[in-house]
Amino acid sequence: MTQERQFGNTILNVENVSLSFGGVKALDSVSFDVLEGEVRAIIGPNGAGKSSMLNCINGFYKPTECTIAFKGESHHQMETHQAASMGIARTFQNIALFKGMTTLDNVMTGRNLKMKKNFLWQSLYFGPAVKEELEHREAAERVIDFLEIESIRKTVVGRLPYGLQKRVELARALAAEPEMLLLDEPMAGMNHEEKEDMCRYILDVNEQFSTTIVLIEHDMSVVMDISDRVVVLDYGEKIADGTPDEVRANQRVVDAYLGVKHD
Amino acid sequence: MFYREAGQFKSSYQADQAIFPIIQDRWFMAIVFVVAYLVIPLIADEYWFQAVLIPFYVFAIAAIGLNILTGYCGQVSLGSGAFMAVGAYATFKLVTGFPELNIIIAFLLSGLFAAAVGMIFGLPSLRIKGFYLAVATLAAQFFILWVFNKVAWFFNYNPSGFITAPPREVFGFLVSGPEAAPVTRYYVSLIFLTIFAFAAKNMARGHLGRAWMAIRDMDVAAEIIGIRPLHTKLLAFGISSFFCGVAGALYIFVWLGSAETEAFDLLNVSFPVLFMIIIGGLGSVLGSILGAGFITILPIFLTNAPPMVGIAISADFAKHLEEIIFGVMIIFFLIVEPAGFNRLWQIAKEKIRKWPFPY
Amino acid sequence: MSGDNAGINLTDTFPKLLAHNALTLCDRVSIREKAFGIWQSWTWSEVAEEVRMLACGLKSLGINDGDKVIICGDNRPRLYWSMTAVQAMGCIPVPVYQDSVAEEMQYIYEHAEARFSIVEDQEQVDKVLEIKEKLPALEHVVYDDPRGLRNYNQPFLHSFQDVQELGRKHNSENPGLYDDSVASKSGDDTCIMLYTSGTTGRPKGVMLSHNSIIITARNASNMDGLTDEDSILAYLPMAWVGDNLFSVGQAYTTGICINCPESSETVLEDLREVGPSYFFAPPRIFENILTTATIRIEDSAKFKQRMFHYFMGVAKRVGIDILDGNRVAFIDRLLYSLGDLLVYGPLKNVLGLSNIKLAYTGGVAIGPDIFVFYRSLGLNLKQLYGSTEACVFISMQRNGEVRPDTSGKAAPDVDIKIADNGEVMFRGPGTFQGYFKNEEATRETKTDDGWVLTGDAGFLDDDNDLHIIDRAKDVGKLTNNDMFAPNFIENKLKFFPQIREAVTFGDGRDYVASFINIDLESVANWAERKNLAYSGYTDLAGQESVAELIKDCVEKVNADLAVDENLRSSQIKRFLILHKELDADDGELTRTRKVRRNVITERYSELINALYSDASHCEIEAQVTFEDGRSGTIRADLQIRDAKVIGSNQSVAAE
Amino acid sequence: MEVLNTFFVAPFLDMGSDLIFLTEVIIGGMMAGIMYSLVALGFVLIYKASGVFNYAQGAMVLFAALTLVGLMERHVPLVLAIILTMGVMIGLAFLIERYMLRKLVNQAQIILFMAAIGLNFVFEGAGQIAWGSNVKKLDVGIPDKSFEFGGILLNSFDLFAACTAAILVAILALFFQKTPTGRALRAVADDHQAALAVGIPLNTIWVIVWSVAGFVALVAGIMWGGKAGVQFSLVLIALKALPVLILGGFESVPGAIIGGLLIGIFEKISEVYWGPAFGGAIEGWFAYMAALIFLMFRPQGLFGEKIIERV
Repeated sequence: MTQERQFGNTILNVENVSLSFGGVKALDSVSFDVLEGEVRAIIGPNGAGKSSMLNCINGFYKPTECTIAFKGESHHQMETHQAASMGIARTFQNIALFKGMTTLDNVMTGRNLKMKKNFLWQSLYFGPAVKEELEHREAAERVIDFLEIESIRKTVVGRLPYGLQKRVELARALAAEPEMLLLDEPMAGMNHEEKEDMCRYILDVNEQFSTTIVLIEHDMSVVMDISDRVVVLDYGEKIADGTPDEVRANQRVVDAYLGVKHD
Repeated sequence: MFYREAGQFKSSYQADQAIFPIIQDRWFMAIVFVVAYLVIPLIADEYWFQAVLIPFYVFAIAAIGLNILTGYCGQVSLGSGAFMAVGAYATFKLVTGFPELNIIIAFLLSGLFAAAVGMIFGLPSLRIKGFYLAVATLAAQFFILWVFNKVAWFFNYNPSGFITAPPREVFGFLVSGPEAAPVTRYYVSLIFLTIFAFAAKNMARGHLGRAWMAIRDMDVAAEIIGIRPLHTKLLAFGISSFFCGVAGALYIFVWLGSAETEAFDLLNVSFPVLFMIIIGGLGSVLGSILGAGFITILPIFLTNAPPMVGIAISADFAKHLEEIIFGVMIIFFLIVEPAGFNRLWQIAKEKIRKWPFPY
Repeated sequence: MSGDNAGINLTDTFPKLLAHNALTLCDRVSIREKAFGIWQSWTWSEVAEEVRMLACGLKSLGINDGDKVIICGDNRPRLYWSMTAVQAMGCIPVPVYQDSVAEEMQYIYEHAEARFSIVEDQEQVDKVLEIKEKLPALEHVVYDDPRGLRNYNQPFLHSFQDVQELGRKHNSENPGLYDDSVASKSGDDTCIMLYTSGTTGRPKGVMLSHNSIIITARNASNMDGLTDEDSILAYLPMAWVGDNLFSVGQAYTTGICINCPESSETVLEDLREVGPSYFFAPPRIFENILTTATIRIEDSAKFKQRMFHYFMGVAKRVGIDILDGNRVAFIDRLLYSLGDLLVYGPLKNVLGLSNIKLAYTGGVAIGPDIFVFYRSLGLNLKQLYGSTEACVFISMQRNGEVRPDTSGKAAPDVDIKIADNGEVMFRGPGTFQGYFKNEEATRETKTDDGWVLTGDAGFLDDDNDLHIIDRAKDVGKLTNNDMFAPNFIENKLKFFPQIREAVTFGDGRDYVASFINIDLESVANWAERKNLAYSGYTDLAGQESVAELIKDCVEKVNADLAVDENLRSSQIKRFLILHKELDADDGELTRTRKVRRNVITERYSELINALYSDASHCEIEAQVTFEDGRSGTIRADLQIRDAKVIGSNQSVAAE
Repeated sequence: MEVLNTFFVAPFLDMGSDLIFLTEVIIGGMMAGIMYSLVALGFVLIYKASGVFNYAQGAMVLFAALTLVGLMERHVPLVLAIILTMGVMIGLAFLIERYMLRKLVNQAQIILFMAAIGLNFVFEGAGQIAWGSNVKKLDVGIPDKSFEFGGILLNSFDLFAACTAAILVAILALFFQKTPTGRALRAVADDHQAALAVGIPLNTIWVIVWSVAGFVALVAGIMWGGKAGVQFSLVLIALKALPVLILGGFESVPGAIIGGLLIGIFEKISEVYWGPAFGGAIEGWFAYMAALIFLMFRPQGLFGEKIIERV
């Protein structure tokens, strides 16, 4: 990040999110905001509630109390597919691809939300259904090209190596043309080279499509490199929020996280 | 071996997404069509039509229907017999209530009834998964058949409890009733199978099929990328039941001629159809058809094989022996190729494409 | 075409040919590129439009008549169009090898005085940016693929689209400009400048005229009966003269359809999809295809192997005769047809060679076994001999006169003669104009009456077929005054699939000795079958049994050499297997994979000394450059082995 | 109104009007229910240990009963016949493990389910070929007499059957909870590695489980066959046990026990009080519908814990 980056308005505002599982508090009044076009990281030790946070944002978990406003629209409880249709896409910590389908089909499934032609047209494979299918194929191919997964286009994803699966998952999320992309440990389990590639793709997505990115990542050097601002969670509470440098200097963070040797 | 794919490149997505992108496959399909539509009618006799081919096609439609639900959408159902019964009884009520109604229209309308019933029984699928759902569909199976058995209105108060196909013509050809020519009935079932198979294939390769497979492979992820689970599953139940309903109508009106609810019970229909899709291959239209052929022909073969080689056995003994062999073959097949005929077909095709190389 | 134009040749430059094709072949496909999952296609009229807009765009950026424009990247339609667009504006395109490192590029940019550069993608842009400060003459850089370049806001960087947009505007403001500019040039003007890497010294810029390429291309197409129904896969570097002749020259003159692969990794797959009818590949590629095919066959079921070998036997016996249209017994013809159904057809299909009407190979000698293999399959593979200075074709084989050991007869309109020192000379329509800014080298190569020295030693046989032995300057003498032709021996070694590269020494020595590079793929496969464990190239190369394997190969070559009176003393007496692969990145090979003898001699002098001593091993430490640009050292202890030499005093059986 | 009255008012009035009869109905239901529990337990055992939804359980009941009767018809004393039958069942468990389960390791559950249906055919066919398909009377020497206890009419055979079943259920439950083998069996379901740590090979565990299931089938066969004769309809017991399974859970031992009792009672009550209103023969589906409706409100079943889905 050599030049000063400019961000838009607040795209996501999370206020007082609390969540508990059977009496155990996973999140306790966490608040933060995400600006349009920024790369926002959520970090914290294991069990800090990071994934839970993402799950609340896209409606998978229903927080006990909260206000989550996306693009100014406030939702207390929403369904995950609503979140998807509002423009939130995500990837998962443990790859959640459709293993029986090809890469292309996975990416196309990412665009399902945009495909409206009903089953009667489809059963004929004629007229508008074909037109729609082909248009979206083209869009899907652009994503495939963007992430350089052409050679595995027609491979069933269950047979792909881990790193590529991660990339296909990103492709599927991107295919939905989201305004905000939630990435849950996109680089977990990757080697150095794969991580570098993934970083490049994430930054490319952010720049090319102006997609806002919220990511969880364990590798601190990656987080410090690519994110604009960082939220630090510990035991479900927010303990710091700011630029990578600010967070690095924060004593509570050092105590809770950086001071503890990980991996 | 026969494939010459070099040079068959695609310069449009339309060509790339064609149902048979390889020329040789198109030729193969053309041959299959010629055989099914022209050669078989010329050479088959009544026994073949009645005992083998018509039930094969009718069950193939039901199997495709169940494969949409179970193979593509991942919802195991043991109630296909009941949905077929809905189609059959609805057709019976329609054609006896409105004698002027074209029987083909009646078949399709009955399919819609079956679809509606299927969707009602698909509602639990939102909350119940896996075998729990499978057992729950047994509720549909038992309940629906019980209703058709109990409520005399459904079989027009016929004292024997049977529903019987009345004679009905389409374009001057008698297609149902005892007088209908086997070859006419053969064509009706074949045409239905052709249309339904293509319709299923088309849905399966479109966004709907992808939504089903997404639900099947990982429902949580599917929901998060915006696929509505209930909507998608209900559509699968509806379309699957539509297929089964029409198949049920053909089962009585084009094949058996008359029947009572027992014809649709677990052992006669639901399990065999499930076998068809498992042995044919889950999530494959072609597999459904191959599986239907196998399961239809296997018992006939087992019945006819011992006398053919000159072994005389009592009918009762033969029946039980048949059961054993059928069971053993099912287990054997599942062990040898759990992914079914479709997989075998794919392997064979791949071998021929790569010939003489192994990979 | 009104009568006013009579007398003016309408097809003597590429921009004119393009205009011509846009009219005559308008809706035929000119070029395809695998992108976004399908083969995107452009018709001739679409290409003409694209070229016009780009040319006008370059004009509005200020390109001037005679400017040199560097073009660098993989085979991409837009880069091909760039060449024609540049020519249309009266300028000269200079294609550069896309894998050149920045320093190599810098030399060419400086030497060509390039003001403009059209490159493929971020990778190439980065290379240009790296050397930009040292290139004051370079004013504008145009890139094709915008991916990753969003934040590159240097004012001199333009996207292809933006330039075409400028061109659209410029074209509507100056409607006649493009056509006038095209009409102002004629066939004698310089068409293109190609830098030949050369095994020694700085690259030289070979200037070729429109006429030389167009006439050579037409001659070749006519001779082989190519038409606008044919297609070719454009996968060899654009900076290589062959690609210019096949993918530009013959495409424009004959209307052959060009197919650009998706990426360099997918070439074989794309070859299979496209199934071209016309194909050029250097021997190495034919070798690789055969090697992988053999490995795959060895992994297949026993009965398939037996069937394969049986029918390959049939093909070997009668295939070539059938191809050449000779009389063949009916039963053999029948067997061959069966073989075609069961083996040859499927094999060609899997390799993507089903539709091949004509294939050429050249550059270096091809192994006779390999050559015969392809021809016996019914593939019309022929050899040619050519050079950049000749627009490729110097000699080529005619149908029906194909032999594995010659390079054929002189190409149409080309004369060949052999100089007194054995060097091959030619004269013809393809003769280059000269080396750019290098009069001296031009004079050394090209005589006043148009004869060009090829630098290769060879001879014409009784049928007037050309045989090439070696680079003229490499041919040396052993101490007993017998001829020593290193490339000739090396090629014989390299015909074995187990040997990837070989360097032989012998000039001024008592005997011949050799360095060997094993072929990792082939030997690794062999090792797997033998259950040999190994950790990488160096380890595998050092194994005892591998040395035995190579020794067998060397001794077979010796037996072969012993047959020939002149070559008997060139048998390899001692050899060693190198611990690393010779690599262009380390400067040991040229970019076209020719051995840089002087570099190797210098770098491995210890090893050479050991070869000519009676040492049984030698320790070596070598610099290597890894793929990511880092460098390190490899230390190894190399075994030196003696190979059996068939005594020179023994008479040969054939005598 | 008429309909509402028939379905929602009259049955309850009937229940209230004769409490003794209601008690008899409930006890009858429990007696049937404990048999369901027994069969359901066989399902649960196999499902937990080998992941097979053993549709053949019903056919195993028929097969065991047929074998027992067949031996007794050949004048083998009862006790010996039971022992021999048990030996046959254990032998079959070996065969099933050796030729089916071992080859289907790691297959999808639906494949295993299909294989079980195939097994069902084999058992049915084999049993009837070996011992004939006519209805056979099974007399194990337990009197089938009715007597009154505290004003409630009871049947001695039913009581005996219920007690035997209850004892067996108790033994199995204890076996599962207390013995190392039982714990190993439970562990198998969750984690094959953990099971190995207990020191019992997986294959042995499968044989044990299928043998126990065979034993359960034998007991169920004796009880049911002794009451209604040994005939083909015994396979339908499997269908009775399925609603129990979805109610109680495929993997829950207490679920199978309580679920069986509940289904038994519920079925009896509905048959007696609602049966006439529906026109009879509702026992084929009523339990299923009831279990289905229950699941709609409590998808995790009787004893399941609420699942937190993780992504």
